[in-house]
Amino acid sequence: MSVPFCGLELAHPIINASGTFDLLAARSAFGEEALRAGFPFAAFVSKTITLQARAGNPPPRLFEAPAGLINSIGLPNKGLEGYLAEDLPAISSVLGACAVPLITNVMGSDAAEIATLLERCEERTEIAAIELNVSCPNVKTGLDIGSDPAALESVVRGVRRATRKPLIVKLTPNTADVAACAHAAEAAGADAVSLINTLRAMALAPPGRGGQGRTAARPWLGGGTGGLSGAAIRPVALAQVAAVAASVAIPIVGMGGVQSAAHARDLLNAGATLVAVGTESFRDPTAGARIARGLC
Amino acid sequence: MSVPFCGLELAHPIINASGTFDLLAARSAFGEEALRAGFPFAAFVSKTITLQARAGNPPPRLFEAPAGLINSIGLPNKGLEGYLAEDLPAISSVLGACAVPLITNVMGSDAAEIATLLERCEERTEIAAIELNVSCPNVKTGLDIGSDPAALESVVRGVRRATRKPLIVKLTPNTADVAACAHAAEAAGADAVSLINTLRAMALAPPGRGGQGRTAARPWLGGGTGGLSGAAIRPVALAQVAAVAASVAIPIVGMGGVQSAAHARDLLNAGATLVAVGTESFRDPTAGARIARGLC
Amino acid sequence: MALAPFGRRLLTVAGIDELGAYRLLRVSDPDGPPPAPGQFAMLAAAAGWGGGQDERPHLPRAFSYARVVPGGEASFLLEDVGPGTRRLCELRGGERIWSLGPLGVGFSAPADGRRAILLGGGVGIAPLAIWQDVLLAGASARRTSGAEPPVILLGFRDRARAAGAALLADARVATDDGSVGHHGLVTELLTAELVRDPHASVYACGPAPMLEAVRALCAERAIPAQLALESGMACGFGACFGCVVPRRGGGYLRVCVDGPVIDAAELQCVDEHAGAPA
Amino acid sequence: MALAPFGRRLLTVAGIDELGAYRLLRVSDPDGPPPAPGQFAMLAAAAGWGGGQDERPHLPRAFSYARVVPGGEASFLLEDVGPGTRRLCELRGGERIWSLGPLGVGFSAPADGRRAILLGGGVGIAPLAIWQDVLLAGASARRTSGAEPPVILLGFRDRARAAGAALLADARVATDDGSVGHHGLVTELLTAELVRDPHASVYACGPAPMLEAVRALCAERAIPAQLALESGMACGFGACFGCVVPRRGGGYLRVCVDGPVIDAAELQCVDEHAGAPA
Ligand SMILES: Cc1cc2nc3c(=O)[nH]c(=O)nc-3n(C[C@H](O)[C@H](O)[C@H](O)COP(=O)(O)OP(=O)(O)OC[C@H]3O[C@@H](n4cnc5c(N)ncnc54)[C@H](O)[C@@H]3O)c2cc1C
Ligand SMILES: Cc1cc2nc3c(=O)[nH]c(=O)nc-3n(C[C@H](O)[C@H](O)[C@H](O)COP(=O)(O)OP(=O)(O)OC[C@H]3O[C@@H](n4cnc5c(N)ncnc54)[C@H](O)[C@@H]3O)c2cc1C
Ligand SMILES: Cc1cc2nc3c(=O)[nH]c(=O)nc-3n(C[C@H](O)[C@H](O)[C@H](O)COP(=O)(O)O)c2cc1C
Ligand SMILES: Cc1cc2nc3c(=O)[nH]c(=O)nc-3n(C[C@H](O)[C@H](O)[C@H](O)COP(=O)(O)O)c2cc1C
Ligand code: FES
Ligand code: FES
Repeated sequence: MSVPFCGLELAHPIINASGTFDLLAARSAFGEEALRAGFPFAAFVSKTITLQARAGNPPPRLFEAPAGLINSIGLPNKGLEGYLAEDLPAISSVLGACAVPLITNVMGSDAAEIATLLERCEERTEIAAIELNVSCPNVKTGLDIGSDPAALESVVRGVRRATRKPLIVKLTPNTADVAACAHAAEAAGADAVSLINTLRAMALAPPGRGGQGRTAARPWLGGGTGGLSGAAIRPVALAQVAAVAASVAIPIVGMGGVQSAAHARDLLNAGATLVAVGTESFRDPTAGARIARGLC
Repeated sequence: MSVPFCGLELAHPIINASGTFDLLAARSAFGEEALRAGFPFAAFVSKTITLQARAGNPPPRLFEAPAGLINSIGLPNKGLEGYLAEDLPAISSVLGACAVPLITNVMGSDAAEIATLLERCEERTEIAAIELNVSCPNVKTGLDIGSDPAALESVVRGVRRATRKPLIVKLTPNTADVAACAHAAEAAGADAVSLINTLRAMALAPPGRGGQGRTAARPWLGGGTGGLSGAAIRPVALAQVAAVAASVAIPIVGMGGVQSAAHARDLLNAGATLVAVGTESFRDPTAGARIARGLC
Repeated sequence: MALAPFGRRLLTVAGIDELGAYRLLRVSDPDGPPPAPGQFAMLAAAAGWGGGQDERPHLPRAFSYARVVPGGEASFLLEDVGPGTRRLCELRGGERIWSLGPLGVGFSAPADGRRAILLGGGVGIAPLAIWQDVLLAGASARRTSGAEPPVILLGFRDRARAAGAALLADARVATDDGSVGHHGLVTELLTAELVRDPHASVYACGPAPMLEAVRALCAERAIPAQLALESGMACGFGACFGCVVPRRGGGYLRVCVDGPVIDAAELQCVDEHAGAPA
Repeated sequence: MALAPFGRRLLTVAGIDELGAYRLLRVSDPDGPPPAPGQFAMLAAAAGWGGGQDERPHLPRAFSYARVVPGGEASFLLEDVGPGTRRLCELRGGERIWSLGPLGVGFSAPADGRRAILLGGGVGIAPLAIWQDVLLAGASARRTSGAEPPVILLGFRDRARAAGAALLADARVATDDGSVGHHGLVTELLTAELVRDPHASVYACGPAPMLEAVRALCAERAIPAQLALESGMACGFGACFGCVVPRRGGGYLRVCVDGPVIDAAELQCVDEHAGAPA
């Protein structure tokens, strides 16, 4: 059941969600041979790459939520040049050996920064497609740049010409009208949209861990707030994917809380072409393969 | 620990979430004496009342989600006049006996309709405060009328004079910037805000129940989409309450997935004055009392 | 009808017995008000309620009282059809269970000297057991030797399920696969009974298609019928408005407070979701 | 270090033993690669993982291999500190458990003929047991009668926890309440040892304040120290970037792939969240 997606031919419809599978760390933990032999995803999506290197947020970065996870990782990465020079060759040597295409996920705080990211990726044949994460907070408003359809359309239009590779816009779910955002991305030339990213969330320090004494409790996460993922958000993901499917003609990568083939099938039935698995890979590193098998 | 709220003095900070406790049905199920003796809430919030009577959505109306519940009830109610004539006297006779104030929740599709609702409530001394549900879908856009700060401000400003009772605006969480919405409500004269309402969500029919055969699966809920509540949304509620607390000075009624005193305390620490319990009352009808006790 | 105490109660499992494909969960409940036949309880295991298939169950589940032993054991007949019933079927004597009940409106006695026909399908036989107990006790108390004992007609999918018939006395059984009793639908037995003597009141609980067939059969013959409906429930006490079925003439009935036993005349037809697991 | 098979494996619980306040969970794992001391596994009960306090646990939990019996039993020392450990402590022989491992980087042998001092606090003694086994086996294999056996210093809060010391041989114990052994901090025993003979390598695992004290003590005296850190983990194999601790000189280390055993010199100080349950 080979799946066409933006000119790529994928072996099955299951890919990973950005930032939830570190191919190089997995290679150290499990060995390259085993990783290649059982590679769980039909395409591999990198974690978000930014122009400058980032260390990420101070710990704690995780809080386990009811049937889910709040993370405040803060997009640690080596920066564009570090990624292209160090990680890309290593990653694509593994992927090449199992014929899995690479999708590089990038984020920038304005159109100029994003254009630079896309241009530099455009030069690299190892990269099959680009996913643009528009959940970057606008420095002025604090809102995600992708949360306003008009602003999103202008950013995507401004950068679209920087690459001829397929451009997937990863929408933010923290918006009043995700269908309008998807429509804006399509109008601006996106080849696909992906959703949902994590829901804005928060946790306070649990009692006894610098938490609730006589004074006001402090946030648990080093980054203050975080994003909710996992099973808990699955019903929201399904609603957003269905709403987007009703408003755009370009393919959709659906994700959010997928744990089983039945959940993936729900997203496919709701209109997705591919389904990405994120948090479930933490519980089961070969979940992607299990889910793909279950779809047959 | 009596709690002042908009001129009312409440016995404790725990109230019910609108639409999650039917006082008259509870009286039939448990008897009036037991209900009065152990009334779980420091104020009682009615389910949403609309100008015209509504039958609500066709079944199924419920789907159990990971650590939560999706509902698509569709706001069944007798309509304003039916409520005022039939339910209000019965409800306030129970509440009067245990000295619990009544907050009536209303919803209208435009300012004129809302103004009528508020004016008619204004006349009734049994009603201590009014909660205005602005999650009503705009007929043109399909979005909640409360999801856009400017639109919300103009609606609330337009109806504010219709009542001198405390006016609580119940915000929609399905928005890019709930803090801006809260600020708009405050600017327009709201005495308090309450949040969060349910997150827009969806479920497809499970396999074997008119579900996934060869054809595309159909939505499970008779209403198509629904709203997610319960533990699953607690981390989102906490983030939204904290964001609102940072942007308004009026009191906040926090809710969303509260199951225990620790969860209520988190919302209070995040800036809420009162905490409402919804879905947890379905699991434990006296959860409100348990939580209030646990706060002492 | 018995009122439920306001608040769920933490009870202890007395034991769990196999009854073919079903389990009979016995819960020690010495202080609970005696339920009326047709009433139900919302049950949840005190520990491990969650984390099953699809991270469920989360809400309590509704079960008809199947039998009550005076002085305090309530039994529930369970069929494992999903994460909630699976968890309850795992419970063992000594474990703890939350119970809210008795809830809802149960059966009411036949009028006009009509004889009672109790018709059950699958796990839907549960409320008929306690109803049979009460009808027989009433008859013997009144010493009305004239009053016929209730007729018990039970339908099952197969032999493993037909073992559930042991819950009632003097049952006539039909199975879909012919492995026990009449090979065919239990409603065929009902038709024969009604033809024999239409001066009857029918009490039915089972899958939606069975209930709909009963409704139609009785409506045709102007025979009173009370249907014990089921429905997905969140609360069981009228709070969520989630458990509705369409009412004849418009609007909806809440199965938990307007039922679960509903006069067939109140329904245009039985909703596809309003029956017991098939 | 041993590589983990790619994929979690469904194993069977061989048994669970009480060890004072702790439980020793024995898992039958005949086919698992033998872990190196200091490596860990991500564990989750196969059934009922969820629905506990706050609707947790949801993610697997990290546990150090405490001991391995060749031919296939791996033991883990558990302290019930929350919903995940509580569920694991409930497991009984024959039940199923998911395991992903062995993961991470373990201890490395002392250099320069230094003697090993193994310092454990609370449930943090677990990885020291397998490390002691390997050090003793190595010494006897090399027949280096000159090499001193590792010094074992263990600190506990109270008597119930001090029972855990039975996991290691020849341990000297300190307790906070003086109920067993030295009345005071285990780091006081360490100081005395280092004063007696500073030609040592220190291996420590325990609560963050203990690890920080060890780090500072050893840094002062230029004694090499390897700290087995802990941290909230979602994945255990480097995927989530959630388990970090600040690295000396900037940036962060992932405890699961850069550790859990980390050279004390890599840390400016031990993060308050990077220790074992106190
Ligand atoms: C008044 C009353 C009395 C009852 N008496 C009995 C009795 O005596 N014995 C007995 O065994 N049963 C009885 N039931 C039925 C019982 O309550 C259900 O079988 C039980 O709730 C199923 O829960 P589950 O988690 O095992 O299965 P579920 O997974 O909840 O499956 C049950 C059905 O619900 C639907 N469903 C599937 N997934 C979901 C979801 N996520 N959310 C909502 N619906 C879903 C499907 O239609 C499925 O067939 C009674 C029900 C009512 C209302
Ligand atoms: C490499 C490694 C090895 C380990 N080895 C062992 C071992 O051998 N034996 C052993 O007993 N333990 C060991 N641990 C610790 C063990 O993993 C934790 O005790 C366990 O994860 C706790 O889970 P819990 O659900 O029981 O408790 P939790 O409730 O998760 O509580 C544990 C701590 O996490 C914090 N916390 C509370 N709530 C949350 C939340 N919702 N989300 C995130 N954090 C929260 C608090 O600080 C709390 O004190 C090890 C940890 C690591 C990383
Ligand atoms: C730990 C973690 C890190 C993530 N990092 C990124 C990231 O770098 N870029 C991105 O676009 N999304 C990131 N996400 C969001 C996921 O790609 C995905 O959109 C979201 O988690 C929903 O899917 P899930 O419920 O299957 O995890 C991250 C999610 C998690 C849990
Ligand atoms: C079954 C159900 C019915 C509801 N009906 C209403 C309603 O009529 N009006 C309203 O403002 N909110 C309604 N809500 C939303 C709740 O008041 C509350 O905002 C939400 O459920 C979050 O709280 P919880 O997680 O504690 O349930 C309803 C929620 C549920 C679950
Ligand atoms: S189950 Fe909630 S109203 Fe009937
Ligand atoms: S636990 Fe996920 S990266 Fe370490």
